[in-house]
Amino acid sequence: MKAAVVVFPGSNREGDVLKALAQAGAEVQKIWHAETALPSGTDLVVLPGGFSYGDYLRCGAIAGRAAVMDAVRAHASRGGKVLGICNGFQILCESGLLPGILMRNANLKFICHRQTLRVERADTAFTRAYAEGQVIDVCVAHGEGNYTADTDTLARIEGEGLVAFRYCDAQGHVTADANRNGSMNSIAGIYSDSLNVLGMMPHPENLIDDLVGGTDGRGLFQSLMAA
Amino acid sequence: MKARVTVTLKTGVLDPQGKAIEGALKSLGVEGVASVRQGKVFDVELDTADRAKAEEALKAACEKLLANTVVENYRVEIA
Amino acid sequence: MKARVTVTLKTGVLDPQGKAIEGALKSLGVEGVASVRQGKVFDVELDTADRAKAEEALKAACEKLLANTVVENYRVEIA
Amino acid sequence: MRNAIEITPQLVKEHGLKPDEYERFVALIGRTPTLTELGIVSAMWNEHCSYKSSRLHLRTLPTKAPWVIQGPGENAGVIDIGDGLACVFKMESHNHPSFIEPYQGATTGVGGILRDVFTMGARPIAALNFLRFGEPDHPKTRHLVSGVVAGIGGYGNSFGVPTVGGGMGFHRRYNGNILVNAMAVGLAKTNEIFYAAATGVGNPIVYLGSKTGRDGIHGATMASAEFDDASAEKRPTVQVGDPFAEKLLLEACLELMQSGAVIAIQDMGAAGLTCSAVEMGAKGDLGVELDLDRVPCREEGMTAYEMMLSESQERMLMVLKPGMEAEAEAIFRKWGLDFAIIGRTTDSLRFVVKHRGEVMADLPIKELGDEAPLYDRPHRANTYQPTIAPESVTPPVSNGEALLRLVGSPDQCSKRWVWEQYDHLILGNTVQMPGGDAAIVRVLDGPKGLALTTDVTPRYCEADPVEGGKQAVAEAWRNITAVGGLPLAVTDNLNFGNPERPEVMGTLIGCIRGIGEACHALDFPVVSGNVSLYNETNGQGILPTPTIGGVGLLDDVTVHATLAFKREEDAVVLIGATRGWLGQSIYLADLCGREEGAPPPVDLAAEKRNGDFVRNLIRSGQVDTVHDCQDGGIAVALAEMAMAGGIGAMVTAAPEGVPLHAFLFGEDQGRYLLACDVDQAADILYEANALGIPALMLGLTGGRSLILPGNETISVAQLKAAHEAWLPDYMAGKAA
Ligand SMILES: Nc1ncnc2c1ncn2[C@@H]1O[C@H](COP(=O)(O)OP(=O)(O)O)[C@@H](O)[C@H]1O
Ligand SMILES: [Mg+2]
Repeated sequence: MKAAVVVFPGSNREGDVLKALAQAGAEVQKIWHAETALPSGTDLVVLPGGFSYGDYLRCGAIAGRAAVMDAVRAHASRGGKVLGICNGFQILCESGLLPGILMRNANLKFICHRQTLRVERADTAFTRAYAEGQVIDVCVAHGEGNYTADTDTLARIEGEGLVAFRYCDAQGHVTADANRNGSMNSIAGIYSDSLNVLGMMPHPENLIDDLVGGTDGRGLFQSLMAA
Repeated sequence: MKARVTVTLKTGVLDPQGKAIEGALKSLGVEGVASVRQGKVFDVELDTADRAKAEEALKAACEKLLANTVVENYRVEIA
Repeated sequence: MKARVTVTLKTGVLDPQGKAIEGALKSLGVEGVASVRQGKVFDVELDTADRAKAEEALKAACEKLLANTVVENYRVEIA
Repeated sequence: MRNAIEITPQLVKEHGLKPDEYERFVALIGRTPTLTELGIVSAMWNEHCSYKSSRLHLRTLPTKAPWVIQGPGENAGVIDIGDGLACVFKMESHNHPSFIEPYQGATTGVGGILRDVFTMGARPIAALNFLRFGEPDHPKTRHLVSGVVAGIGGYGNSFGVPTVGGGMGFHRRYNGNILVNAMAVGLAKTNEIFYAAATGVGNPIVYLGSKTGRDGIHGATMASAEFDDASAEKRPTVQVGDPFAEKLLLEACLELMQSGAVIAIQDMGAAGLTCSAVEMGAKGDLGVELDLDRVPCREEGMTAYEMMLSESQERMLMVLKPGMEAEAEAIFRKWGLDFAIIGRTTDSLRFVVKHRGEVMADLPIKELGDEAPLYDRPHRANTYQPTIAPESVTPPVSNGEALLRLVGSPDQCSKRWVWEQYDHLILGNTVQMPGGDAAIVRVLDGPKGLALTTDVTPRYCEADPVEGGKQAVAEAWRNITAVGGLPLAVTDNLNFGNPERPEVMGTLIGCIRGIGEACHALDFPVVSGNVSLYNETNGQGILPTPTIGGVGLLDDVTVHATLAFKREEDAVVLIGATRGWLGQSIYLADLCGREEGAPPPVDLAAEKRNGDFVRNLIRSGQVDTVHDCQDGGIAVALAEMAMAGGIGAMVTAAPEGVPLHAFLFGEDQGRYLLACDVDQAADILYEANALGIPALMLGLTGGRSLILPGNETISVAQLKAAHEAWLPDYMAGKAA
């Protein structure tokens, strides 16, 4: 699988996701935000975590309008896979590739901690290596992860089963305590209508190593390889 | 030419910052505040004297970047 | 009673956000913008009818929380 | 040269120069200085840049070892960690600015130290910080805590470096002067380290990074001035940090260094353009000529004086190889940063500053540094406090209750509220996150790892500066050892009051002596550091706080120890001698309200012997559970191990001749708690005995409670609740 990781000024987790992709066996390539085309044969585009453009104005707002995003849009509309993690999720929302917006965390603070997620469906290109309802351990590191959408949008996302992950406790219960950033319906990640675009706040790429917290994050990248 | 753009959350969109500020003000003993909603202002310097051009530029700026029209409204005032 | 508080950076204080926005507008092809400085607005609902009380409350809110008077100025308008 | 403004004694005073210092300068240049020159010398000769009160004494610190590549004198210290890799690190304070504007003060502090590290060619891989605030119920404290913590996170998180450790405490002596010490650690190739010394006459001097504004003018002077109630007036000097610009600057600088265009590089820190330009020239025995008309400015009509003293952040100065300007400029433009050739090196050994076609300054460049005042200030050894006999300290009604109060106290409680605001997981190499003895960060893809810590016990330093200085170093060394690291070198950040007061100066000298003795005995040289004096408000100085930042090496990062109990039925073994030392202990201070007595003495030979023994046990795979004993002694250490592992323990042993509460809460130095299986423990006790190392089997792990001698039972859940509650509750506004 050929993966292209887009680097914006202020991206800072591109190295982490490159590592995770390479570990899963992907052929990886970095591309600069000013590019207008993706490398030919790109299967997966990754928008990594970080603070693109300092997260100034709104998280992901400026990056969401970068030159390369037209190419990413085209890729997505061709059914190509796109993964946005953390700042990447914010960029996907700002660029209109995913609905809704990520607001300040409920406590208005940046929070970094380990977090358990419930895998809502295991039949997509991103999650087939997991089981439906499986509880996975990931890490969270954001100040604006509070997923918000208007009632209709939310109803549609839920109705069409486009929720990818929810914050839950260790037993898989979706509780208020487990939803530390205050996201609507405890949403941690969502898919596009045709399930080829995934945006998520937590960082599976930081849980790929027994020495550093565990390997629950690997499944996502292995799923993409199998695709 | 100077202008001010004001971007505010659409009514109905919840505003965690505003909520937190309400709480903080109460705990700071500031009385009488019922609700707070936070928005942004942009003070813009334009290097054109042409009002129409300016308005056009500012509208473009808002639509393309300054406001997320999914959840935000904007207002432009030219000094 | 409704009021609007506007908080802006003191002149001379660096505004990284404004700088980033200027750059973005240029690359988005928005012409004629020379400079941008970003500030905050707070739309406040007060549960008092007494103007003097309201002003006092708002001033307190600004000094204690809404504005960082080290680097920011604030302005209060009561509707 | 024109003297647009008359240099009055008042003006000299406002620049923080003493009359004799001004005379010295006039004599040096043989005429009345211009205002710009006065500004330049006030920046170069203030405490922060010239170290005029401390230089003499800092010279006594051990700074050498076979693995030291660069000691004090550059932007950061450099040590060799093998495989062609170097670890580059330094700690620096931003105390005064953080008190005036906590968020921006902290961000710019972190930004400054990160810059010091990547200026040397190293990519930052970890950040730490050491914080001290006033008493919790002081009206300012909450605001300062929330601003400083948000600021440290706000900068490091965006820049993209994990903040993996630090320290935080409260004491009334910091009510008017908080401490914000930031440490950064980076990695470089040993053969690709960059220095500040310029070489070659006529080479271009290049300005890189953000534009220059009026930020922080007199910041350096402010950082060396004692506070009074009018300090609020100093506010307009507040600098604003831009982590986004710094991230771009990092990438652009490292890319430029790879291109081979860089001869010398110096970040613009305190007193920006002045210090950096003078340092580059003076260190390279060259003159420097600057043309300020070329300096990228953010504001209209900036004067030469303002440009020379501006402390706008995220700026660098470089000397480039002639002919490579275009290539260098292309790299900086790509990252959207300013690039301007603003001067050149000369053979005149003069520092010449031109603006609008006029010479605004023309000074002898080396003398600006070398001839800076150097003081051997009068000092008084402080009166030592008597040793307090354990028997003379009233025991608590209940040791369990006492322990519960200690683990839930402002200083001992969990600092999760703080480090959850720091991205401590980015880069995917954080093997031991905040909450352990030392943080562990894997080096690249391994197998090596670095152990990092910041430590000092100010109340010890106050009571006995020499022992306190020794203890700070010993504790850092011990924390690194407790995770299995081999301690290699330290950076120190000496925070003190007004050195013009003999008792403060005496304390500073005592601490430096103690640090020197310990670093020497433990083979733990000082490779970088920073001094912050005049931490004093209305005559009230802070507790002497010589913060020690320690760096250690793990050859195989997978072989390390953590403090959490891991198994039931493990034997709990105490290494090191226990006399039940309660003088200056947390027990005495927090529970008896007595900050009294001599602090625990540090036996450096025993420290080394005990530590080397424990480290070998970890490295040979015999133990994976270790915690050192410090504040609150054995009892608090046990509680921390139990809370981290969610497993209790039963302590049966209570040695003869030491009162139980002194045994539990005494703060004797050089001690560790280990947990391992019982057979293993027997061997360890035997080995220790053979080596003459005090070792004692305390009891067994297991259950959900901590059971102290005399069958006092306290549940781990209860301990955890108290431990986790205090800080969030306090920050949420509940009374302290
Ligand atoms: N307490 C100290 N111990 C050892 N070295 C020190 C100490 N204080 C300052 N130094 C060294 O003196 C040099 C100048 O310090 P400083 O002015 O803080 O550096 P910078 O100008 O990069 O901020 C640095 O190399 C620093 O390591
Ligand atoms: Mg420096």
